[in-house]
Amino acid sequence: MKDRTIYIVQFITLSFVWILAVSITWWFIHLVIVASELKDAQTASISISILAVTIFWILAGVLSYVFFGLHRNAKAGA
Amino acid sequence: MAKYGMVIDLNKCTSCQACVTACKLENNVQIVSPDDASEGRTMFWMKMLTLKYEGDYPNVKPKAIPRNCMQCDEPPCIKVCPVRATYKTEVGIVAQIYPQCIGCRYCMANCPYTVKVFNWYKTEQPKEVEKCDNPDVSVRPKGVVEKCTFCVHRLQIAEEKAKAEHRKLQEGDYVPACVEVCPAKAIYFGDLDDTNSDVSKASHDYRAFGLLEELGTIPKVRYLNAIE
Amino acid sequence: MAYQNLNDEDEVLFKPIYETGRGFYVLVAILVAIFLFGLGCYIRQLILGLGVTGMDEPVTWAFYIVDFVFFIGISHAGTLISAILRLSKAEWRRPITRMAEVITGIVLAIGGLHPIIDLGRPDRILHLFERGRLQSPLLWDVTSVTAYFTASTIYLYLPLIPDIALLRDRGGKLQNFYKILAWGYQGTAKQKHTLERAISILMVMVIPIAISVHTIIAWIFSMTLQPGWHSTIFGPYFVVGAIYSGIAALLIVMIVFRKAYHFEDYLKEIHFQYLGTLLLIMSLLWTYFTFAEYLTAFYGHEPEEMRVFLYKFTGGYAPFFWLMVFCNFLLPIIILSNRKLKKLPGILVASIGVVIGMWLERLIIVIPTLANPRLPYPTGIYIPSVTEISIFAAALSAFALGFMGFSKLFPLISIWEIKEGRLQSVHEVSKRLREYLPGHPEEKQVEASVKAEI
Amino acid sequence: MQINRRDFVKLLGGSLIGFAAGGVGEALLKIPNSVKPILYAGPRVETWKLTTCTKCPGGCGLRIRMIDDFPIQAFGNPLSPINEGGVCPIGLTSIESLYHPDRLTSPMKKVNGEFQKISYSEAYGILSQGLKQNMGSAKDGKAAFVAQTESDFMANLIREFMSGMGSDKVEIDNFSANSAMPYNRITDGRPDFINFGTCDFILNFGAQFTEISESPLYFTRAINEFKAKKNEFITFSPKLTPSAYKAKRWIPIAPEYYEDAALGISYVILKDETYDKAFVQKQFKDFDAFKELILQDYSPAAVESRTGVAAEDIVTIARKFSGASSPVAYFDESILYSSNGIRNAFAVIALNGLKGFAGYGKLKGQELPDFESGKETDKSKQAWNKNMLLGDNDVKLLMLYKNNFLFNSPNSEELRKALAGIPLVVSFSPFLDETSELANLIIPDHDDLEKLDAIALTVTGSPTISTQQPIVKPFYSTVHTGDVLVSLVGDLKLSPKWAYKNYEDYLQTYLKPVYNHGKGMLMNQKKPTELEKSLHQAGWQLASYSSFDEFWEQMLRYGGWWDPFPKVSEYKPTLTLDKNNLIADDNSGSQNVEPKGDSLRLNIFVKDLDYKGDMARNPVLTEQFGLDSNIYYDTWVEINSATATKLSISDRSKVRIKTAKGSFKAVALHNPAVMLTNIDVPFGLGHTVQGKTFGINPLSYSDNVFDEATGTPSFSETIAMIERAGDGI
Repeated sequence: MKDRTIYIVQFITLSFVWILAVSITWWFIHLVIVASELKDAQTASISISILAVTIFWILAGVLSYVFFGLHRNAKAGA
Repeated sequence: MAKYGMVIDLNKCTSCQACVTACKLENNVQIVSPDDASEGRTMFWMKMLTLKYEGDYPNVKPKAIPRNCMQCDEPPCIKVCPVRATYKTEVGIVAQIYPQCIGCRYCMANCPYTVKVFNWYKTEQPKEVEKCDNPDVSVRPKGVVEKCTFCVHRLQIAEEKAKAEHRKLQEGDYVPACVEVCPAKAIYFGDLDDTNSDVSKASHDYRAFGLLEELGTIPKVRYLNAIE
Repeated sequence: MAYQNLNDEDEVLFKPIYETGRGFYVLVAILVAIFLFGLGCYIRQLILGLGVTGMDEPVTWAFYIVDFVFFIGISHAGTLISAILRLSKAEWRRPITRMAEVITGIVLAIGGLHPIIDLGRPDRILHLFERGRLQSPLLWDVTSVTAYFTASTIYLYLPLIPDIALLRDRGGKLQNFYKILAWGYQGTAKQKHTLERAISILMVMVIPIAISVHTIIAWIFSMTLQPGWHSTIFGPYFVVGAIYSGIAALLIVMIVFRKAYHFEDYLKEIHFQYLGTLLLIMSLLWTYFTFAEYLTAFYGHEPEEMRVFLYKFTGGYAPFFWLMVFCNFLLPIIILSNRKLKKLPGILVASIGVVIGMWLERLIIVIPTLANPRLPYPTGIYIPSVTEISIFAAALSAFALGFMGFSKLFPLISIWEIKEGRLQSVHEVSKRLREYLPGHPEEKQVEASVKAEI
Repeated sequence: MQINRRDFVKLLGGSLIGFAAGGVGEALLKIPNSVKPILYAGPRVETWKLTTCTKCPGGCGLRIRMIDDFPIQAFGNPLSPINEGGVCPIGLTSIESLYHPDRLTSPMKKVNGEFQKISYSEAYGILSQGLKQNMGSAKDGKAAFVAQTESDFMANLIREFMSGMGSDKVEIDNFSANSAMPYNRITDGRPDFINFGTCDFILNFGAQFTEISESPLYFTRAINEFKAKKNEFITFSPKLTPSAYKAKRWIPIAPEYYEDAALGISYVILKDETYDKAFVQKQFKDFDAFKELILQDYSPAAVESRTGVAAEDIVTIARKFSGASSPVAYFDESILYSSNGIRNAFAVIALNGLKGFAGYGKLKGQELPDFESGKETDKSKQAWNKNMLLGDNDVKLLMLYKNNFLFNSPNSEELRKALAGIPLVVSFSPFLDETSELANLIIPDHDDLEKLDAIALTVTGSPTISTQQPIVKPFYSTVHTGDVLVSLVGDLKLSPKWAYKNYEDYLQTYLKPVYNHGKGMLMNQKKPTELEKSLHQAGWQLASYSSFDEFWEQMLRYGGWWDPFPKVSEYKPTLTLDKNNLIADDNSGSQNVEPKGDSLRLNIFVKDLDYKGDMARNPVLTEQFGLDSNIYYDTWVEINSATATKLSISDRSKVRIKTAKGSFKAVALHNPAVMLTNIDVPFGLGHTVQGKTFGINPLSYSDNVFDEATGTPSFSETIAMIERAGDGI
């Protein structure tokens, strides 16, 4: 496989993490709206969402950091 | 808005179980197969329950109560439902949404009264019972939790009837099947907030108690102790 | 492609990836058969309904939930232990961390499926996304298990990158696969630094996530009003139990693969001694928690609590309860505190005992409470059906298959960490040790003592 | 036409969309087969019809909910004076038998051991042929009739029919008739009702007021009203039934000892001289002999040693009884369920006699149909009962009507043999049961919802006639047994003055006097107000009808007639009781058996859900049967916790029960309220036909002990051993 193809595949895999993070964020926003519709415990819903969303964003961030870090710092020409 | 509640007078109750039968037929509650029944999967929304035997032989008396859903004002089952398949209506009835239920049975595990029942299999009623199914109540699919709903379909019918007759809902327009058939007239039913209603008066009787009240569930089904 | 001996120093670690014996295939066939049987049972359950299980009223949660708690518990083996060991710079961790992390990944995936197996209407699972309610502990659980699974997979993957790069550089099978996964890692100092930084961030993150996962599972039970569940120490109690069973599972896996893949040179007696000591400590901690839990229930003597208590101590579940006490308390303490018995076979026996005991503990937590509702309903004894047992067996074989599959793709012992240890750590540790010590001991003297330690 | 690529894609897309829409649409609109018949059944018009439940003597009014003219639910009729809107489990499920898949759909004849469907005319021909051959004179009756019906009208028809056949071999299992039997023997008839309103103390000998009685629904209310006045009632019974634990006190006692207990109480009253002396002198035949007998044999100490009831309790109860202003000692059919049943009843009647029958009422001045004529004939001589089929070679034709005595009797094996020897056995049962299975000819009756009948009831103090109207047209080729009998009497000229066309005609002639005297009202309005009461007393008519046809039509439509203001007079009967009534004949021998050692008394108890033994046909009730014990579709045995501990039998373990007839397995249940010497086994399970075989019929393991006078089986005089069943569940 060409290096270019490999990079694209790698990039797509990485983007899954971001899709996960974004969709989880979106889902949690939805759940908080649902919770307000259903008159559920608001504080609990919001704090859980904030915690969970942060975790997923950090995880995605770390992974991207590694990905770009590794690619940027590769030996030239290799 | 009304807040429907029930008071069962144990002094009048004769444990005849008519409420049990009436509930079963009114709500098309499944009659499980003998094999399932022996595994402890019978479904009763209303059940006679012997709480304890008081006294020593021969002066011994069972304390038996008809037990349906307590329709708690602070229902533990609703708190834990992950999908809002159970909720409290504005008239205080703890209702079930069968098409929403995912069958996780968390509500069953958290009900201190163990009133909820689960459809372990697809509903298959004996032919003679199936023919008598009440068309007002849907038959639950397999894999969902169900329980007493204070015959909420009767409330809907009564409300529509009252609306068609351009009047307000009156006391006695809406009673669950168990109340209607009780031979001893031992079950009072009505609006707890209406201070003039029989049920509201009965619920403040000195004999009144709620089952496991100490848990803070505020059951809207209350009992009147038998007089000794 | 056939295995080429490149005469690497750690050649034995590469060998399982390229060479597969007949025994392996036989075992895989057996495990696949078991798994398929379980799958068949599940499909039958899907079609007919949950009636095919042994669950009844009031025991509406049984084997599946027990297994769920058990598997998620095992998953603490890994990531948590490896993170703690890495964080505390325990040098003996190097050959262990990988296996621990793999256990976590596989077991979490299996355990996370169990609540879905337990659902009456798995076809409506999307309702959780559409109309989920964050105030239900089940949603907390969905969240935390997902987060833990994501985090631990990443935490497994990042330290794997250098090894993947090694595999890629060796050439041979699955070139493109390794190329993609290696993320262009070439072992430059900067790359190494990036990786190490990311790992240390994750290390710190994973610990609270892992603890939260089992705490939340405990909360599923303790948020209810039921006697025997409604307890404040359930969170930490479950976490301790989880780590306990995790270490035991890790020990079993280590002993098995040491034998199967000839890792004797890497997994030395000392590793088992250390982990065994950790197991002993967790055993005592677990016993302490159990004692505290039951003593308060007993001393309070609430009738409902006592019904559950007596059901466990003298009633229907007494055999399981006392077997659990034996497996989780007596057996590990006898074996692990005895210098003569604390050898590999002894540790294996103790670990197997602990895993069985911890499974029983989950059983004893879930079922007696449900079997003794507050109101005096007559109840029988819960007996699992073939479906539940075979799905449990299928889950176990899926775990074994997953682990074996992993061992055929990636090295089970972190090669780069071993190499790193060999190249740098001796020096680093001796330097670190010097700093601990009062005065300024001679470098060589310390180095000798460090070598003796490792 | 040329199709270019673009068009092709369009076309493809279009058809794909169409296909998808079709598929999805079909999936969305796909209606499960189970729902289809409900959805497309009809316009779904809801109607209500009133009728009467004839499953028990209670005669409760029913309100039937119909959708598109098919009954689907039954509720109580709020305007019925008997149940006032309440209804029991049996009434609630009473419509299910209509749709029962096991119903017999047409007359059948047995050919070579197999039933073959035949036409009604053929069946009628066979039956009338058989009857012609077996007409006889009064003594050597060749025909016999065993029936079970709660309708007095039907019972009377059967009696008239059989007297036309020249046979007095008739047994009609009828709760009220059975209860009246002892009174008919020693007094001039039975009181029509007990005025609970004036009673202030009730001694209940084994009656299950609220479950199995002449009108459970009425008694439920009456007992509650009685208790609301802080009045006491005390129940003697072998089991803690609801009627026992609703009482102030429960005195556990075996049914054979009701006699001893009642006479022990009489002893105290006689000693205290607190009895009604004037009444006793006037109405008691041979009072001195009676007194002598009691004082000789029934001192409280002696009674205690026999029955286990504490002498202290007997004295206290006796003093309460004599101290009350209008006490009553009550019994019903269930007192006969023992070897000395009739003597039990005599003893209780005598106890009442000592207090001058206070608290009883008798209806007078009512022009009510004469239901008693049949019962009167039993007065002087021994009534015939089915046990007399044994060894009776005269009977050549046996007719059965809903009486499943092969299930309800302990001597079913012997009876089965006797039946096999009868050339023609005709059954009118609508279902195949243990007994009708042996018939040669079956002419199935309608279901209750398809037929016309009526129940007359006086037990509430207001004479009531509840009518059962045909709610639906007959589903199958079944025939009303009343119609068959009426036309048989006409065709065979069994009665000289017979002019009835059908059963309706027969009923109408009984009800004409009710119409003629103009009193009472139909069940179409609420209880009369005070104004209406005074108007009525001034001679106004409450009723809304003007001709008999109108009366009849409205009566059927509203479910019955009742008289809210009956004339009531106090009941002071003449007791022809002498001491011989209270002593067992030497030749019959006192059957009293006492368990010794580890043996226990097998007490068979009857639950309200299944007091006729036909519950197994009803899936709802069968399931509910196990609700109390949590043992479904299986027999259990209740044992006192203390006894069980002694025998080391643990709760809910399998046990084996051994009697003289064999042994069976059951699940043992600890129950602190079971008599220490008893094990209680429920009656109702263990059918061998009807496709629902589960559990054990305990009667087939109990000794052949009957009340010598009435042939009622004893339910509690079998000695049994209980032991752990070793070989698992």
